[in-house]
Amino acid sequence: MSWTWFHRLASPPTFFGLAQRLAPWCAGFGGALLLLAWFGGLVLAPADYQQKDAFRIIYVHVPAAALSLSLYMAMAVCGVVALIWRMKLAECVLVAIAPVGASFTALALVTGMLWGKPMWGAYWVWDARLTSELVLLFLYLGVIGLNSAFEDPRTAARACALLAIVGFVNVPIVHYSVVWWNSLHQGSTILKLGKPNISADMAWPLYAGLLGSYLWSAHAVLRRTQNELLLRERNTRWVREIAAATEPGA
Amino acid sequence: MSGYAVYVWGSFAAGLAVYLWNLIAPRLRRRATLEAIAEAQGDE
Amino acid sequence: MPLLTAEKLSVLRGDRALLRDFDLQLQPGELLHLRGANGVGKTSLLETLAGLRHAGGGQVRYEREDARPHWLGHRNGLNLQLSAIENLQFWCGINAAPMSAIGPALDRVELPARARRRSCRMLSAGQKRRTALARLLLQRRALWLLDEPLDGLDVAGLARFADLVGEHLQDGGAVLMTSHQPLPAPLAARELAL
Amino acid sequence: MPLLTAEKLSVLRGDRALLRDFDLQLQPGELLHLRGANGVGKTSLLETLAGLRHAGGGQVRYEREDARPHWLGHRNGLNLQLSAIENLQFWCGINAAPMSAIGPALDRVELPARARRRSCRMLSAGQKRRTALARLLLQRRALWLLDEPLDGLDVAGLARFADLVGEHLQDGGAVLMTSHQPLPAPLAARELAL
Amino acid sequence: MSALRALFARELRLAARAKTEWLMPPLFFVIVVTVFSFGAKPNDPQLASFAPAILWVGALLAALLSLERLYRADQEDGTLEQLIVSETSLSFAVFVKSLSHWLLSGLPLVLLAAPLGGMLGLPSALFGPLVLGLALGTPCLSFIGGFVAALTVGLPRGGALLPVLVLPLIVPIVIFGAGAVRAAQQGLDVSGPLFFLAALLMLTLTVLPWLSAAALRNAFE
Amino acid sequence: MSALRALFARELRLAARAKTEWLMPPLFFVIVVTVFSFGAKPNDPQLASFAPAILWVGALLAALLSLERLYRADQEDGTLEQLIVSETSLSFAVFVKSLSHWLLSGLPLVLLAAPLGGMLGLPSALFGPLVLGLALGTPCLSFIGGFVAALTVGLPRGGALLPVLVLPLIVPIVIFGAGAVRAAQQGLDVSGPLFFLAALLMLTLTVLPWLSAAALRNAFE
Ligand code: HEM
Ligand SMILES: Nc1ncnc2c1ncn2[C@@H]1O[C@H](COP(=O)(O)OP(=O)(O)OP(=O)(O)O)[C@@H](O)[C@H]1O
Ligand SMILES: Nc1ncnc2c1ncn2[C@@H]1O[C@H](COP(=O)(O)OP(=O)(O)OP(=O)(O)O)[C@@H](O)[C@H]1O
Ligand SMILES: [Mg+2]
Ligand SMILES: [Mg+2]
Repeated sequence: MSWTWFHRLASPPTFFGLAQRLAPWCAGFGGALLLLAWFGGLVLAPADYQQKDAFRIIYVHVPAAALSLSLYMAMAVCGVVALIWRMKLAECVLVAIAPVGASFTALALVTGMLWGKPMWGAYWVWDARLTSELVLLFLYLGVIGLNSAFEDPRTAARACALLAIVGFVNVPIVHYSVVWWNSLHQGSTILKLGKPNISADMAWPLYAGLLGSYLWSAHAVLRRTQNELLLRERNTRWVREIAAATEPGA
Repeated sequence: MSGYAVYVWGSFAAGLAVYLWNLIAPRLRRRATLEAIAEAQGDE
Repeated sequence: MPLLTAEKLSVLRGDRALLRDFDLQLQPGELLHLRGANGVGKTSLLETLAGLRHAGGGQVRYEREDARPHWLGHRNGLNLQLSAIENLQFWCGINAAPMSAIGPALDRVELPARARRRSCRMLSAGQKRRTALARLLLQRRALWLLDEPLDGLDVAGLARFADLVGEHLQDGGAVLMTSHQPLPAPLAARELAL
Repeated sequence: MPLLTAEKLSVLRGDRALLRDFDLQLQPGELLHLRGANGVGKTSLLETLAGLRHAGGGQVRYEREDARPHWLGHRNGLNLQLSAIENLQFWCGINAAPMSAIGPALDRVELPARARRRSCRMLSAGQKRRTALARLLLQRRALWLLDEPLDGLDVAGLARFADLVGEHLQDGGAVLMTSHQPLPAPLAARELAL
Repeated sequence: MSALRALFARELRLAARAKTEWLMPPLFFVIVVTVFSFGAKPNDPQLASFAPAILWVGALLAALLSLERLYRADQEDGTLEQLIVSETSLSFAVFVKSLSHWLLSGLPLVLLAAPLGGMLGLPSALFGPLVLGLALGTPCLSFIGGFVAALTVGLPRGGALLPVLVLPLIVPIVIFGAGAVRAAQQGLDVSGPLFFLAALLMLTLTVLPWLSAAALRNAFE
Repeated sequence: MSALRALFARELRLAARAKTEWLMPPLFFVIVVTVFSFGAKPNDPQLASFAPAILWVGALLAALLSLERLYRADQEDGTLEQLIVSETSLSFAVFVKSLSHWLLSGLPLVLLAAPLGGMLGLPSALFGPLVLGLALGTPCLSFIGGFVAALTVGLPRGGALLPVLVLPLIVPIVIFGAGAVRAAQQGLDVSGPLFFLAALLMLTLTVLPWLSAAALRNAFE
């Protein structure tokens, strides 16, 4: 099998161009799906017989929570690639994912807290799922902090790669916390493959929201990766050309 | 919203903020980066 | 067969390339004196050759796969709480060198007996540098990479340094060193200006 | 009137007296080059003269009560996270020197513009030393005490150093410095061997 | 005046250089609270009664962790010797450095104490004595810790010695600080412990900078 | 073999040189426990139920205090670069250094845990899971902490970042360690959490030295 396509893809200008073309589609489709999902979730879906309208928080909470885990996993994979092949692109993607992942983790926490108050009677309890998700946020913040603490961006990115890999142990803990401990938080049912036990008119906005959120965050990651590439390659011709082209009057 | 309005709208507002931030923050950074690069070129 | 070969080497610092497509060969018995203005990249080059820094491109080869150079940088590699002897004992252990080499090595660099057993914190700058030089003598390694080894050495120290290097070259070793001052008397070096 | 007078000075390190009853006078316009073997006590003497170390006996007097010397030791006194300019701004603030002196001082030691605004961690050894020398120019102090100021300077750096010191001497200042290498060309020094 | 500005500017600049550094002390406290809460039974209502102790130990630790670095870099890079021969008095420099240490690592805790106490279930009536105690006590931690950091700066492993020397000096502060909250919990008068902390703070601010400067001079030799 | 001896001898020698260094972690541990017992009502039975959390958090924080210094001196004096070009693999050196860190700062805590647990009113039946948990968990703390110390060694202000990076990685250990004691308190089976700790220890011992070595190499650049 030939790896040339891979190397070409990983070359900064090629990837930059690809991202430039891909990103608007991600944002467009993602945005459309999200609008649909929120409309479906807020208006079309019937109120839950137990939780009444409070259940509608699910349409923000679950996509955010799923992304918080998926993005961390992606970050760790990038870390492995960055370390083994010393690939600049993987370093940039890793650094780009961290703030996006942190924002969705924070969102999962905030919406979870807002959901917890009416359901469990408290914004916060020291429960396994909640605590491990908080730890996930700290891990993201740790990666961001570590990255900003180094002066040389490549050294910084490789340090972040190592941290992301070690921190990965927390991801299964978040996911299985509801199984391993008797948690207040409900177990995985919706995201399980097979037959979800949720009625269809409640389910479709959720799935649309999930897909839309993944696309939306892909857009953010692509854009942030582009920024990283611009910064690191600022002395190359292709970046200078882009910079010159966007300069007003130039 | 069966008495849960604060929580539901609060959640969706937080969601909107995060989604918008993820759209706008990279864009602002992009502009700042390109400006800095163009400026550095001007210096030389 | 050269002890050290660098081919098409690039040395990067930050986003700047200090050297590009740099070629170098070091033969047994050769002394190469690397010169150049402050900040031109001598230290960075030496660190890359020693394997401390990833090359931005190209490659560095030693005589054999498993050959390792002796490296002496700006920093002496001495723990300041341990005495000169204890420091050298540590390096003997790490590099599987015989402990019996320590005394003679310190004799060669003329570190006074009084200074050998007190913690390195209490040594003068030149005495520390001499101790660091003694490490080169614990164990034979064909290639020496020395960054400003003359720093802090007094007149007698320079003469001892010349002895050490002279002998090493006669034994078929090679030395690549930087220095802003001319090398001490009998040493004849090939000069390379960056 | 001498800028510096040492009378019957004793310099102790640990339980050993390095110097006893040492007398010294430094007149305006005088350059004194302190020499001596490694470990003989040059650094300790200079630190005592600068007021960093208590004399074991005798006394040190400056021209006036409140006169302070410029001191440059082995350590550069540069915070590695701050840029050369930021470091010098700090010292200007501390010593009530005018900020406007910074640019010209860095020009005098020929620190490249690129190197002035990045953190000192990213400077080469010689560039750091040059920045430390620039501090001497921020503010006039008649007496300069310099411990191995030539360390790490390249050929051009030595020439600049000679300029600075030459001018300072012509302005009626005095310099006491150590160095294991001969002083750069036009400087004529009184030598003192310990 | 210019010396004051220069010293402050430098400390703040160094803190700002690591762009996220200001985030670290608050994050640190949140994490300590998290770890502790998770070591305990999930959702234990008794957690509240331990809140003052947790917060005070967190403050103590945060101070300890950053104190070792207070003078070490300055000593190693030669800044300290330059300060000694400078026009500015060393004790003034010490005062400003300790103060900025407090601003960067003590003050955030004072500000965070109430929300964190809330997270631990501390009744809001107790926020007063908690925050007041920390506001009086954390500067003491910075100045006492700074003094011991100065004492040990010349020692290669001074860092290890430091807590051993600081803790006996600091334990009374922590005990009185946590004691004030406990007194309030039990409906007792809190002014006693708080006055003690205030008196200690006065003493600390006036005496310790001089002693620290002497220690630094001594460490140089 | 000789490398092992050399590395160990050096660490022990350095620790012995600062004569009080070995005193520090236990002392800190004792003080944390003291503050907590002061924080609670005297003879409060709740204290016992919090004992596992207090002891575990104390152990964690005590380990944290000494971690920053693990590689810093080696990096500053050039020992690290010499190790990189030496005949001994860096990951082996890292392994031995982390192990000696545990011996000097973790082991004393394991030995102290039972008496301190007694002070907190922990029933002696629970000493078994407490001590066993600490014996399995504290080496993890040393190795994980060593990894983060390696990550931040190149940073001038790494010290501020270090606790924030270490604590989240360590949370699972505290959860399971304190969980084992709690399980025993409730008469449940303790082998689950302890096996998990043992597995984590194995993973830590085998993987982290390599990652730490990579971090150290990376920090050099
Ligand atoms: C701060 C509080 C909360 C946090 C940190 C949190 C965190 C999470 C996380 C990380 C997931 C994704 C798990 C995975 O993909 O494996 C999740 C899923 C979910 N959460 Fe929460 N949550 C919180 C509160 C709540 C509350 C109060 C409710 C409802 C009463 C809730 C309902 C759900 C549901 C229904 C799912 C989807 C589960 C599935 O996969 O079927 N969460 N939460
Ligand atoms: N803390 C100390 N305690 C005891 N003796 C010390 C201490 N520090 C240094 N010495 C000794 O004092 C002597 C003088 O040291 P000093 O640094 O002044 O020498 P120097 O003349 O500057 O040498 P060099 O040319 O190597 O710089 C040395 O022999 C040294 O071993
Ligand atoms: N971390 C870094 N990031 C970016 N640039 C750096 C970094 N470190 C050093 N540099 C730059 O790399 C260049 C080469 O530095 P190096 O130390 O190799 O020079 P040198 O030739 O050894 O100089 P000297 O004669 O002063 O010792 C310098 O211009 C320096 O400013
Ligand atoms: Mg150099
Ligand atoms: Mg000297």
